[in-house]
Amino acid sequence: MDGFTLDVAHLLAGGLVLTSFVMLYQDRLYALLNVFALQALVLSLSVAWQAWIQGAPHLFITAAIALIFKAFIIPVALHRIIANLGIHREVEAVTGLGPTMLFGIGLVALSMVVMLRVTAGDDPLAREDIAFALSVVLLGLLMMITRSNAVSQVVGFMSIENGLILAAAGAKGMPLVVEISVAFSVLVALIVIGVFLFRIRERFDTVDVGVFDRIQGERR
Amino acid sequence: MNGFPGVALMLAIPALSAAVLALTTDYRLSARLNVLATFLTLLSAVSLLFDKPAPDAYFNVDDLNIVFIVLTGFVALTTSVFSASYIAHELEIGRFEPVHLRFYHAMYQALIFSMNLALVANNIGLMWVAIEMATLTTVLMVGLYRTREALEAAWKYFILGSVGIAFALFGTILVYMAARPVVGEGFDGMVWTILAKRVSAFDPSLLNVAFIFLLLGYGTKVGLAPLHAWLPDAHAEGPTPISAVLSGLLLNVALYAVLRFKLLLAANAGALAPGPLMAAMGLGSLIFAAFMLYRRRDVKRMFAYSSIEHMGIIAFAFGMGGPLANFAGLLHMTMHSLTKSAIFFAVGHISQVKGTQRIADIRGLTVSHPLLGWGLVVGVIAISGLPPLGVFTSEFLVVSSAFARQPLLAALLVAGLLVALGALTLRLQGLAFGAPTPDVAPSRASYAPMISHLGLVVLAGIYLPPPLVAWFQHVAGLLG
Amino acid sequence: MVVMRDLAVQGAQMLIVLALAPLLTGFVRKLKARMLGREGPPIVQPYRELVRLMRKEAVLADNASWLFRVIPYMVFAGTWVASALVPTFATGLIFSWSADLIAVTALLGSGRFFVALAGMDVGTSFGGIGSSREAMIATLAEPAMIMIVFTLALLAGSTQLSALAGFMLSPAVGLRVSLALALIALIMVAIAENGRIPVDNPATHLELTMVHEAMILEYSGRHLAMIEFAASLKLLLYVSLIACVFVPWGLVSPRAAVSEYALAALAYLGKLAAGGFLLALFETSIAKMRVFRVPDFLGAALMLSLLGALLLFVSRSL
Amino acid sequence: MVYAACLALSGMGLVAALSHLIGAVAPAEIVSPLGLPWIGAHFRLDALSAFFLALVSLSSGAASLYAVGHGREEREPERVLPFYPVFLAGMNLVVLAGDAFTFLLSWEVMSLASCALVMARHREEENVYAGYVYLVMASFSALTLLLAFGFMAGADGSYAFDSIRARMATASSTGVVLVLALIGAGSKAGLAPLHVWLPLAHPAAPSHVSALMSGAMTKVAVYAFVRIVFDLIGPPAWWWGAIVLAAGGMTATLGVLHALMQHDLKRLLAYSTVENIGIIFIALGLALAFRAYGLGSAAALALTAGLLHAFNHSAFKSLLFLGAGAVLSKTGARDMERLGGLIHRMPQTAFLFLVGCAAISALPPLNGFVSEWLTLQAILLSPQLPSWGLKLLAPAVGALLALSAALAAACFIKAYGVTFLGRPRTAAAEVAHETDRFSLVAMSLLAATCFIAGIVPSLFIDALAPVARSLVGDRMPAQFGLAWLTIVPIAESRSSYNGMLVFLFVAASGILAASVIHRFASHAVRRAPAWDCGFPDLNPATQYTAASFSQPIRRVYGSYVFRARERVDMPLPGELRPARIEVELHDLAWDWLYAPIARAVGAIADWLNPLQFRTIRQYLSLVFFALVVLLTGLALWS
Repeated sequence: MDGFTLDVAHLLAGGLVLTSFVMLYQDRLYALLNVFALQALVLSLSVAWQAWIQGAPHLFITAAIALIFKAFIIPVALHRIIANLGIHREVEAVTGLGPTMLFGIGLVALSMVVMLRVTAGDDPLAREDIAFALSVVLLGLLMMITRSNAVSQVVGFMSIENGLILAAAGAKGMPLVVEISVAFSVLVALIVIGVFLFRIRERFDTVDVGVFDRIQGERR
Repeated sequence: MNGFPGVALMLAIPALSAAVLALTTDYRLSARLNVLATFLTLLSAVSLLFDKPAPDAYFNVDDLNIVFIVLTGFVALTTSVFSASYIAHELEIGRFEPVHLRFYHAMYQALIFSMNLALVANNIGLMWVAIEMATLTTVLMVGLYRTREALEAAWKYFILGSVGIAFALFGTILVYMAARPVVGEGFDGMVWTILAKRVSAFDPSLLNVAFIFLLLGYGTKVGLAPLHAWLPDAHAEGPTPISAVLSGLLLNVALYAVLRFKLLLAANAGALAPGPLMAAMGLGSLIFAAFMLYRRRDVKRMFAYSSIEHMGIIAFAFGMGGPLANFAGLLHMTMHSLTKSAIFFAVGHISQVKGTQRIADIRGLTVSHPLLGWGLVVGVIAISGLPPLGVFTSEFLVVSSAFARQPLLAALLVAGLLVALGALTLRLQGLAFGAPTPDVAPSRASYAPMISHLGLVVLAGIYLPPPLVAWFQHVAGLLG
Repeated sequence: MVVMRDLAVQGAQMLIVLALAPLLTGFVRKLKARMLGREGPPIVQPYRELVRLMRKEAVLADNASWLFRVIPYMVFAGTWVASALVPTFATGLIFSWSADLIAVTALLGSGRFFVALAGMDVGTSFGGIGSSREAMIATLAEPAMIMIVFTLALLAGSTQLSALAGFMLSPAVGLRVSLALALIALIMVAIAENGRIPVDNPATHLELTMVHEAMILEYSGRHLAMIEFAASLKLLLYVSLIACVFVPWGLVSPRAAVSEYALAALAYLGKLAAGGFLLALFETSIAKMRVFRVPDFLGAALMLSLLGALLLFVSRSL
Repeated sequence: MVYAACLALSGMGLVAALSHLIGAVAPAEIVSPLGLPWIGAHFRLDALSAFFLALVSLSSGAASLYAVGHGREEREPERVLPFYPVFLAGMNLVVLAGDAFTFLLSWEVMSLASCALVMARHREEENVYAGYVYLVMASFSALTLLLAFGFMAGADGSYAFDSIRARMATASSTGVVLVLALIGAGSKAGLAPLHVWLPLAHPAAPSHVSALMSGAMTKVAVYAFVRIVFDLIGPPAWWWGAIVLAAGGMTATLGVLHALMQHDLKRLLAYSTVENIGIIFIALGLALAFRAYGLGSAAALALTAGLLHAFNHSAFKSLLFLGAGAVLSKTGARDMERLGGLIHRMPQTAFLFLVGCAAISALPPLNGFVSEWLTLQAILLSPQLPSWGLKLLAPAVGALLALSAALAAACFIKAYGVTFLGRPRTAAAEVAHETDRFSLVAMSLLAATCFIAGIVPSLFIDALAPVARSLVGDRMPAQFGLAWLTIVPIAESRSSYNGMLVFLFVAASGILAASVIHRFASHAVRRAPAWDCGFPDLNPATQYTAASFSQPIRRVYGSYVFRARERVDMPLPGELRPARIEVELHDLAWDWLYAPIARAVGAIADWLNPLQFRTIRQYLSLVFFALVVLLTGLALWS
C-alpha cells in the first residue's frame, strides 16, 4: 500500500486517540456526549477506510453499525436520560483534570512502548492501529475510574469498545469482527437500558456502609 | 460432523428449549421442561465420551474439555432439579412473580447453551462470544430479585464483567495478530487446534501481551483477586441455583478459557512462562479470600469467598506447573464444582427453611434437619480439603509437589489453607451444632442433587476411574 | 550347697536389719537426749514400743477403707526388702542383682506413695496436710536421689550396689569433686526422706509443721507399729547406704569365711554407731525450718547432685 | 451392637499383629487399586507397624468391651456409634499404610472421626470449642506432615514408602523433614508447646473415646514420628537427638505440672498423657543421638525403652480413663472437688484405678517402672556420646525425667486420694454404686496387662527386638532366657532388674509380717470416729481438697511455670461470710503462642474486610492498576 492510505489510516486512528483525550477533558455531560458521537464518527470512518484498503466488505457493516448505533442512537438516548435525571449541570471529575491528562499521556506512552516494540515484525499500519487502539482502551478505562457519574462511565466504556473495534478492524483479515461488534453493541445497549430502567441515580456506587450491611445478610 | 451429532445436539437442545421456555407460563410444565432439556443435554454430552468428532473450524472435543462438558451437563441437570423445588418455594412466598419464571428458565437454558458453546468452541473468537453471552445471562439472573442489593450486585457484576470481556477481546485480537504472519489471514488464525500446532513459530512478545490481557479479562470472570469484586455479591444476591451454577460451572468455564491460552504459551518456547504470574495471583487470591472468610455474616457470601479461595488454589496449581500440579489443578476444578454446587444446594434449602441467610441466625442444623445439616457438614469438610473427599487428593498433590520445588510458596499455601479451614469450620460449627433455631417454613427440599454430588466427591476421594486419570494426565503433560 | 549358703547369708542380712533398725532409732534418741542434757529413754525403748503397739487392738476410723488396713504391711514389706538389698556387711548377696539402686529408690518411693494415700483415706484435714507436704518434699528429694545415683553409676559404670561398693574399694576411685557433692546431697536427701530435723521433727505431734506424723495420725496398734518399724528400717537403710557407698571398708566379698563375715558385721555395727552419732549431733545442733523453706533446702540438694552428675558426664570424656 | 463387632475386630487385629511380631515373618505388602491412581494404596505390615497394631488393637479392644456396657448410658448414641468404628479403622490404617497418600488419608480420617466424637455432646459450648481447636490443630499437623512427605517424595511424586526410602538414602538436608515431622507428629501427640488442644479435646469425648485418644491415638502419632525419622529418612545428624530430647524433657515436666494443678479428673489424665508423651520422646531422642554416632546397642536400648513406654502408657492410661469414665457415669461429676470416698461405693473400680495409678507413677513391680528404668539406663549410657551438647543435655533431661516421675507420683496420689479416698463431698458421690461388669472386665484386662508387663518385661522386650533391629540395626540382648526372668540391658555387672522377684519378695515378706502379727500379736479391730488430733469435724468440707493438696507444689513451681496468682479473701472477725482463696493459672503455651496467632488472624481479617465495601469505581481502578502494572512490567521486562 502507498503512503497516502497509511497516512489516512494513521490520521483517523490518531483522531480517535485525540477524541478520547478531549472526552477526558470534558466536564459537561452534553459536551461529553457530543464528543463521543464525534469519536464514533471517526471510528466508523476509519473502519470504513480499513474495509476499503483491506478489501474486506464485511467491515463496512461494522462501520455502519458504529455510525448508526453509536454516533446517533446512543447519544440521543443518553441525552434523554440526562434530561430525565436532570443532572446536566454536573461537574464530576473525581481527580483534577490536570493529573488525569498527565496520566492519560503516560498511558498513551506506555501503550506505544508496549505495542510498537512487540509488533516489530508486523506491517506498520497494523502496528499503528493496535497501538492507538490500546491507548484508546486505556484512556476509556481511565475515564471510567476518574468519573463518578453513571452516564460518563457508560461513555467511557463505550470508548473502550471503540478502541477494540479499531483494533479488530486493524487486524488484517480478522474474522468474526461483525459478530463481535454486534455482540458488543448488545452489551452497550443493555448498559444504557439498565441506566434507563433502574434509574441508577448519578452513579453506580451510591453506597453507604448501611447498604452493605443489608447486603451482608440482614435483609429479610 | 461424523457419527452421532453430539455437539450439535448439546448446543441445539438448550437453544430450542430456551425459546420454548420463554413462551411457557405454567410453572410445573416449565420446570419439568427445564429438567428434561438439561437431561437430554447431558445425554448428548455423554455421547461425546464414546465418539469424539474430529475437530473442525468451529468445534473441537479433546481430552481437556470433554470432562468439563460432561461435568457441565451433569451439574446443569442436578441444578435444574434443585431449582425446581427451590423456585416452587420462592413462588409460594412471593419473592418470584410468574412473570419472572419464563425469563428465569429461558435464561437458564441460554446460560447452559453459552457455556457448552464456550467449552466446545474451537475458535477463540467464538469462545469469546460465548463467554460474553454467559456473562449477560448470569447478570440478568443475578438481578432477578429486583431488590436494591440484587441490582447493586448485578451492576457490579455487569460493569466489571464487561470490562473484563473487553480485555479478553483485546487479548484475542492480539493472539490473532500474532498468528497471522504464520498461519496467514482469515479464519485459520483463530482456530485453536491450528494455533496449537503452529504456535511455536509465533512472535512470543506479542503472545505475552496477549496473555496479560486474557488473564486479566477471563481472570475477572474466574474471580482471581484483585479482580474478584463482583463475585461475592453476585453469589449472595442471586437465586441460589444461579449461585450454584456460577461457582460450579461458570468459573470453571472462564478458567478453562485461560487454560486454553496457557496451553498456547506453554507450547511457545520464547514466550515468558505464565506460571509465576498465575501462581502469584492464585496465592494472593487464596490468602486474601481466606482472611475475608472470617468476617462474613451472610452464608452464601461466605461460600462465594471460598470459591475465590479455591480458584486461587487451582490457579496456583497451574502456575506451579509440572505433571503433578497440573493434574491436581484439573482434579481440583472438577471436585470444586461438584462440592461447591452441592453446598449451595444445601444452603439454598437451609436459607429457605430458616428464612434467613445470616449465619448468626442459623444453628443446630444437624439436630433440626439431619440430612441437610450433615450434607452441609460433609460439603464444608470436603471444601476445606479434609479427606476422604476428592478435594483432599488434589490439595495433597499440589502441596506436596509444590514443597519439593518452592518450599516458601508451599508454606504460604499451607498457611492460607489453614486460615481458610479455621474460618470455615468455625462457621460450620455455628451452623450445624448447638441448639437449633426455629424454622419459618417446612422443608420440601429435593435432596437428590446434593447427595449425588457428595457421593461422587467421596468416591473420587478414594478411587479415581482410569479414563479420567488418562485424560487429565495427557492434558497435564500438555500444560507443561 | 553354695546356693544354700548364699541364701543363708541373705537371710542373715534380712534378720540383721530387722533386728538393728529399732536399735539405731533408740540409739539416736538416747544420744540426742544426752546431748540436750536429758536422761533420755533407754536404748531398747523402741522395741518395747513396738511390742506394746502390736499387742494392742487396732482402732480404725469409721470410714477407713480396706486400703487403710493393707497399707502398713505393704509399706513395711517394701522397706524391708529395700533395706535387704543394700549391702550391709557383705556384697554380692544372692538377691542383690534382682534390683539395683534405682529400683531401691523406687521401692522407697512406692512406700511413700502408699503412706500418703493412707493419710488421705480417713478424710481428715491433718492427713491431707501431711500427704500434700510429703508429696511436695518427695518431688524434690527423688530427683536428687536419682542424680546421686547417676553420679555414682557413672563412676562405677554400674547401678548395682555390690558393684558400686566393689568399685569404691578399688584404688580406681581417686578423690573426686563429684563424689563430695554427691555425698553432701545424699545426706541432705537422707535427712529429708527420714523426716529428721531440720526438715521434719519425728518427735512432735500437733505442730502445723509436721509431715510424717500427720499422715499416720489415724493409725494405731499393730498398724502404727508396722509404720514405725518401716520408718526406722528406712533410717537404717540410708545410714547403711551411705556407709556402703562412701566407707565401704570392711565389706566382705561373697563366699568368704564365717570369721570374715563376723568381722564385717562388727565393722558394720561401728559404721552404724558413727552414723547415728553424727545424725544426733547434727539434729541437736540446728533448728527445724519452716515448711516452705524445705524446697530451698532440697532444691540445693538437687542442684548439688545435678552439678556432680554434670561434672562427671563432662569429665568422663576427657 | 456396634461395639461388640469392634471388639471382635480389634481382637483379630491383636492376634494378627502378635503372630506377626512373635513369628518375625517378612513384611507383608498389599497394593490395592484405590487411592492415588498411578500409585495405588499400599498396605504394609512390618515389625514396627505390627507392634503398634498390637498396641492399638489392645486398647481399642478394651475400650470396645467397656463401651458394650457403658454405651447404654449414652444420651445421643447416633452421634457416637457411626464414628467410633471409623475412628478405629483410621488408626489401624495409619499404622498399616505403605505410602504417603494412604497414610495421610487415614491420618485425617482418624482425626476427623475423633473430632466428631469430641463434639458428640455438641450442646455444651466448651465441647464445641474443644472440637474446633482440635480440628484446626489436627489439620495443622496433617498439613505439616504433608509438607514433610512433599519434601521426601520430591517433585515427581514417588509417594510409596519404598521409593521414599530409596530417595532419602542419598538426599541432603533431611533435617527439614525431622523438624516438620517433629512439629506435625508432635502436635498430634501433644508435644509442648503444641499440646494445648489435647487437654481440651480428650476430656470432652465420651470416656471410652477419651481412653482411645489418649491411649492409642497419641501412640499412632508416635508411630508416625518413628516411621518417618527412623525408617524413611537417612542417617540422623547429632543435633536431631538434641532437639527431640529437649522437646521431650520440656513436655514431660510441663505436662505433669499442669496435671497436678487440675481438679477435673479427665483433664488431669489428659495432661498426664502429655507428660508421658514427653518421656517417650526423651527415649526416642536418645535413640536418635546414639544412632547418629553409630552406637547400635545403646540406640536399641533407648528405642526399646521408648516403645515399651508407649505400650505401657497406652495400657494404664486407657485403664485410668475407663475408670474415670465409670466414676463420671455413676456420679455425674468430673470435678474431683465433688467426689470422694468412692472406694466404699465402687470397690472394684477403686482397686483397678489404684493399679493404674501405681503403674503410671512408676512404682515397682508394675510396668511403668520398667520402661522408665530402661530410659534411665539409656541416659546413663550417654557419656559415650562424643558431642558436648548432648553430654550436657542428657543428664539435665535425666533430672527432668526424674522430676516428672516424682511429680507424677504426687499427681496421682492427689487424683486417687481426692476421688476415691476420704469422705464423699456431694450427695451424688454418696449414692454412687459399682459400675457394670463389662466395664469391670475391660478394666481388669488392662490392669492384668500392666501387671504382667511389670513382672515379666523380658517377654515384651524380646518382642520389640525385631523392631529395634529393623530401625537401628541392632537389638538389646535377648532377655527371656535369663535366670529368674531378670532383665539386663547391657551387662549384669552394670545393672539388672527383676520385677517378678521383687514382687514375690515384697508379697512374701508382707504376708509373712501380717500373718506373724495376726498369729502372735492381736488381730482385734475396733471402729471409732476419726481421731484427727482431738478435734474431728464431721463436715466433709473440712477435708483436704484437690486445690489445697497441690497448693505447696504450686507455691514451689507455680509462680514461674504458670504465673499462678492467689487471692485470699479473709473475712474480718465477726463477719459470717466464708473465707475463700482464688487461684488463677495460665497455660503459657496458650498465652504466648496461640492467643497471639489468633489475634493476628483477627486483626488481618479486620484490616482486609473493608475491601468488601468499596465502590464499583474503586474496584475498577483495582483492575486498571493491575493492568497498568503488568503492562509496565512487561515493557520493562522485554
